[in-house]
Amino acid sequence: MSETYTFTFMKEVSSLLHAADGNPFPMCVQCGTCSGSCPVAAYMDYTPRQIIAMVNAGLKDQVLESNTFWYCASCYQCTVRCPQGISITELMYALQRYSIWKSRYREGLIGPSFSEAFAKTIVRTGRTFEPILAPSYIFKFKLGEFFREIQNATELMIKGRLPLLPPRIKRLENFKRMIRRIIPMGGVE
Amino acid sequence: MNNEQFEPTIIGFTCNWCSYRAADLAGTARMKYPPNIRLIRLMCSGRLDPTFVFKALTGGADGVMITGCHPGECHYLEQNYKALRRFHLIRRTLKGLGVEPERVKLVWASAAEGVKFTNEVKNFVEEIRALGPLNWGGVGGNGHPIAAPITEEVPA
Amino acid sequence: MEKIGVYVCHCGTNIAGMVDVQQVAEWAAAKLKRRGVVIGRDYKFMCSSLGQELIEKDIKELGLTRVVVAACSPHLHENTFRTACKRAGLNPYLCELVSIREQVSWVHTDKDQATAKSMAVVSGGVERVNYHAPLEPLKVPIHPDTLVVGGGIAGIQAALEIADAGYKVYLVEREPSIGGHMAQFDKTFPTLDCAACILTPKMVQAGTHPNIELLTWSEIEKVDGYVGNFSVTIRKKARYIKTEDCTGCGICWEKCPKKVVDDVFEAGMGMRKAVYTPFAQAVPKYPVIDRPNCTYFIKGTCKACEKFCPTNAIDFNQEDEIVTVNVGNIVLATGYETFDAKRIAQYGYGRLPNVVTSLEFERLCNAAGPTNGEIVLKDGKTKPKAVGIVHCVGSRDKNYNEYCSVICCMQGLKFAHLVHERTGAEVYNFYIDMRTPFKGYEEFYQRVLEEGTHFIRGKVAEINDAARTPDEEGKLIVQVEDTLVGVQMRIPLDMVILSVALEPRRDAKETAHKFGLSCSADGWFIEKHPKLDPVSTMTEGILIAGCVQGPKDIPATVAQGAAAAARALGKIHAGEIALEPFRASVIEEKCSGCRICNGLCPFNAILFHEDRMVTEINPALCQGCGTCVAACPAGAIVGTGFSNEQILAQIEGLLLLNVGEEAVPA
Amino acid sequence: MKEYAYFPGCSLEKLAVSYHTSALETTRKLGVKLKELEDWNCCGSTTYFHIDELLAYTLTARNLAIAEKTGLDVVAPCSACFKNMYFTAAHMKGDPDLAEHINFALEEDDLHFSGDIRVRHLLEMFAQDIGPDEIKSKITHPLEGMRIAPYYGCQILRPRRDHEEIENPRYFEDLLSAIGATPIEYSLKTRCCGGSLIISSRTAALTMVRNLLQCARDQGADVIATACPMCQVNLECYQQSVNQEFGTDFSIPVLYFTQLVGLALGIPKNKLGIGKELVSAMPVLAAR
Repeated sequence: MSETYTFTFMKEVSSLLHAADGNPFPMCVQCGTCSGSCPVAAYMDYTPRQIIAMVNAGLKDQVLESNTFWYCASCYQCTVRCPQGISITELMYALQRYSIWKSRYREGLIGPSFSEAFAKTIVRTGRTFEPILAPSYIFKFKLGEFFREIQNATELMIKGRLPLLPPRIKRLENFKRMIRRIIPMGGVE
Repeated sequence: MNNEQFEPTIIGFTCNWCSYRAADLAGTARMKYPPNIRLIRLMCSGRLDPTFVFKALTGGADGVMITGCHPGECHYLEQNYKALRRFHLIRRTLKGLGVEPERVKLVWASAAEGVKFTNEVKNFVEEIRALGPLNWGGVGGNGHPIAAPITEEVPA
Repeated sequence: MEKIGVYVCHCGTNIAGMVDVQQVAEWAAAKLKRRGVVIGRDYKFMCSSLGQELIEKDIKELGLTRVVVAACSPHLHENTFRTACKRAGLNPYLCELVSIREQVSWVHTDKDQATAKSMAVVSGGVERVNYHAPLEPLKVPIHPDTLVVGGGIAGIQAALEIADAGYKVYLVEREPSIGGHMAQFDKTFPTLDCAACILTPKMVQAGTHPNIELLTWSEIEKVDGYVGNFSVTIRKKARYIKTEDCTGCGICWEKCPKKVVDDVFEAGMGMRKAVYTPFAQAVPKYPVIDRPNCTYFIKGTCKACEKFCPTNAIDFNQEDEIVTVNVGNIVLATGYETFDAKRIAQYGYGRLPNVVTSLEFERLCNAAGPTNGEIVLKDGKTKPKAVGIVHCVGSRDKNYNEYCSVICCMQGLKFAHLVHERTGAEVYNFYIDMRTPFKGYEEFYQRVLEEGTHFIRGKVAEINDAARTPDEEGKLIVQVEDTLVGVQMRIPLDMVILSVALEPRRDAKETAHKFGLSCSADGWFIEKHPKLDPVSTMTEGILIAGCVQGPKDIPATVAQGAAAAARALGKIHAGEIALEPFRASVIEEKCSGCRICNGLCPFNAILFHEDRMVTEINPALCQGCGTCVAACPAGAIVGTGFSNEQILAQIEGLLLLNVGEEAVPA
Repeated sequence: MKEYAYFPGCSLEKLAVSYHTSALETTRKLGVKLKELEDWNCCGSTTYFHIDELLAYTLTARNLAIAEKTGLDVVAPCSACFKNMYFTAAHMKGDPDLAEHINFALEEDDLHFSGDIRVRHLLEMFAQDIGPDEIKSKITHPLEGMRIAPYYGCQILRPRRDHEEIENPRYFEDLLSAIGATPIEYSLKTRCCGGSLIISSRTAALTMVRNLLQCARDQGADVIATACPMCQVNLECYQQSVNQEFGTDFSIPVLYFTQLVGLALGIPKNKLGIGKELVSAMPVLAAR
């Protein structure tokens, strides 16, 4: 079945970038520098370049169904090399936000839940509880994954490198009120 | 019209070799700037007699933009430096007369700098808009919107 | 009272689409009647012959004494309308062209405001034209000699055209030989002519032409004067060779013990001696001694060249010589430099030995180059089995140069063909877009496709030597997305050629300043008009040709060289040139002898008569900038074309719409 | 004595505690004072940008505002924290509307950030502010013969574009030379370690760690020096997983550069947190 071009998706995504500098996505000339540079490209459903083309063409469903932007490692290699000055990493973040807000992402992806869990911890305590190894979210998803990491975790615990209680900041009430001034509903809580 | 915005009138003096061509380039490239500025071509910014500036400011202009070649790039070797000196003199005099010296601006723009010219005009219009209509201590001044052509015949 | 005609041009829809031209014309006729306007007309194309006839007819029938045309920039059509006036018997300088296209319709977006501004602009023109005076153009004689700066193919072509027409040319080149970049190339696309075979005959012609004086190993110090009569100071750097005695036999460089890496001609790929000519067919044949590298100049002993020279032509005591030449026209053909590939660190140039630039590869496959044309790896013997050619290195990239370097696609195809033909290696071209627009180019692309070169659409992300698989061991790994399949590829190669961007000369700005020209933001010299006058500049009498104006291939370069020559010849032939008669003069009775103006003129046109205590301006030296006019406290200096009265009137006219009727001066 | 405002970040509390202690020990020895920010909060790492861009900037702006009050340059040892601070400061300076919005939120904690602060990474502080010459002059136990792979990682360099040599920086090498070690040349020194990708795509992340370890070992590295807790954890704690996944036998100690500088300054190993690593550095350090 053939498709037709719609540009609302591109405009919606563009509007999610408040502060990021960089040129508009339609300036992309599809040279592939981003995807040639990306260390994760081989594991993505579509390369970052293809995602830009798909966003520009309005293929919203395919984009949101893909794992590409959840696999971005935030290494910014694409961004600094882009000959058109497009902030590709920021586009990936914008797509993640879009996806979370619309609660539309592919079944089984860990990224969205992790991000939400991580964000909640910060909003509640002002600090994080060792993100990489915190079992709560891993447990929720892949038991196997967790057991694979447990060996590491135990060793780290022995070496005194894992905290037992989550840390908190002192002026937590101010902090929470501060967050409410940005997100009135209290954010992701 | 809601909230009538003050539309300043600005006279721009341009050099035949650089900034006038920058203005031409802005046109050729279809860049956009507000219509508040009206340009006069001189052969060189060095030709700028301070009288011209005072004539413009007393005759209804709210601001004057003087433009010339970048230092070191004057078509007549070094005459833009003389424009620079006169520019400072003009600003001092205006201050003495109780007029905001910021109403006169000096901009260097080469023939290639259509973008710079456009941006400078845009900024200057906003700067003058922020200053409001020129007021010579309550004497004269202008309040006519620029888009209102005179309908009466101009006398001889 | 003057009788003024106002003519407003539609320029098709260019003006009429944003300005109500009819309203402007009618308004001028009705409201500026008492300012002298007797007729206001609008017309589709004022610059057309019918449009011009309209003006001519009105001059004759209505007895117009002044004309105001509101149309495009005076830099485009001022002359057209002046000529029309002249045909109708009106002095051409009584015509004023005001711009409502570049300065109104093209830059504004509100039709009412644009129309109002057009009225103001017309009114400014009307007030100004009242004070115009009839003038005669200034005739300046043209010196018949021409200076050509830069001895590459553009400069050689220009010099030969002018010399063949019978006029003298000084051809200045900073290197020891003429020839430029083209002399470094092996083959030229798309015909694969040997570059030396087609270039050297022209070099020899230029070297032996009775009308061409070659000044190689020389640089421009200073340029004075103006069109028709430039005075140019040239530094002839010391060659330490008596050229009148030297036969170019070559014994000196054979005997010279000092080897130096040749960064210029061999692009760092080969060696030369401290006394050298850059290549065998150098013109002139005389060598130069490279003073910073010469053992004698460093240590005070050696003089091997002097001992063996059969004609005693070595002279260690030579000094730089300063010569001054007078010329009527100057052609600048100073060419380009190549992009420094080290700036893109991820391509590994300088770190990975078999990553070479396009210029280095030209030397590598040149039969007269350091490997005698053998395409081999850095070890000097291994033939590559797989070669990559990377397009757009430093071009089409906002991090480096935004422009397209024009020649790289065709150059990449040429390299692909040469590698294929001489080594049988697999060749990969990595491109963003293939651009093969001129005669025979697309056909060449087809030919290379047929030869089996692989074309990968994707800008190379990085080149490294970190092997991940046994296949990659010891190879250069090019990492790139094949954008046509959407897969990241790693391609193990033996050699990678970087098609580096063409860039302006490092000293382009300095050169431009010396000759009173300007550079674009990229650094290329700006032509008078990008389409219609690509070889002229804003400075009358100074022409540009070749890559100094922007990247281009050899055919376009040669065409520009010839075009610049034609321009110069036209002026030389006319013998004189008409200049704007905008000059300053002193009204002696008004001059108080205060001498304020005396120090202002950079052209020394102002002189003071001590006896009469008055200043005088030499019209032959005056360039018409008007700085002294603006400075004179007594108003004793008048400037034609841009008098105080004219400008003050124009200011009044421009502001007419802003003031009430009562404030309008009578 | 030179003084910096110090933002340790969450990881240095426990997971990278040896980075924290060695940073404090070495700077004290070098005559630089690190003044920890009072009541700092988590900067949100990169993850907060997945939720809300404005809140992500606000979280960092709070720390910046606290730091600004000290009037000192602020230094962050973690590359993600550094990147967030550097760009939040830059964006707030360049975009008054953004600054106004964020400062409105900061009022709740009686804070205000004006944008006038210099943000430095701890590695930049050592390698550029203090400088290799100064450090070299204080070295008592040069790490002679130790072949160290300097690992820059991502966010200390990118996405800054104003940075002259983001593709081939040299200052880490210069620092390692200054402490007497031999920095090795390997082409992946600025490539990504996988970051938090281990959570979303284990295979991709382990491959990236493998490639880095491989490249460093191929060039003969005894130790990998890092300047970021995330990089350290990925390269060290997942070596075992990499070995299981790919059948390799990596056992390369991964130390913080501050630990190495500390050794060269003659600080006892236990004070530098050496011994807390999962891949023991003892075989390499045995002779020292």
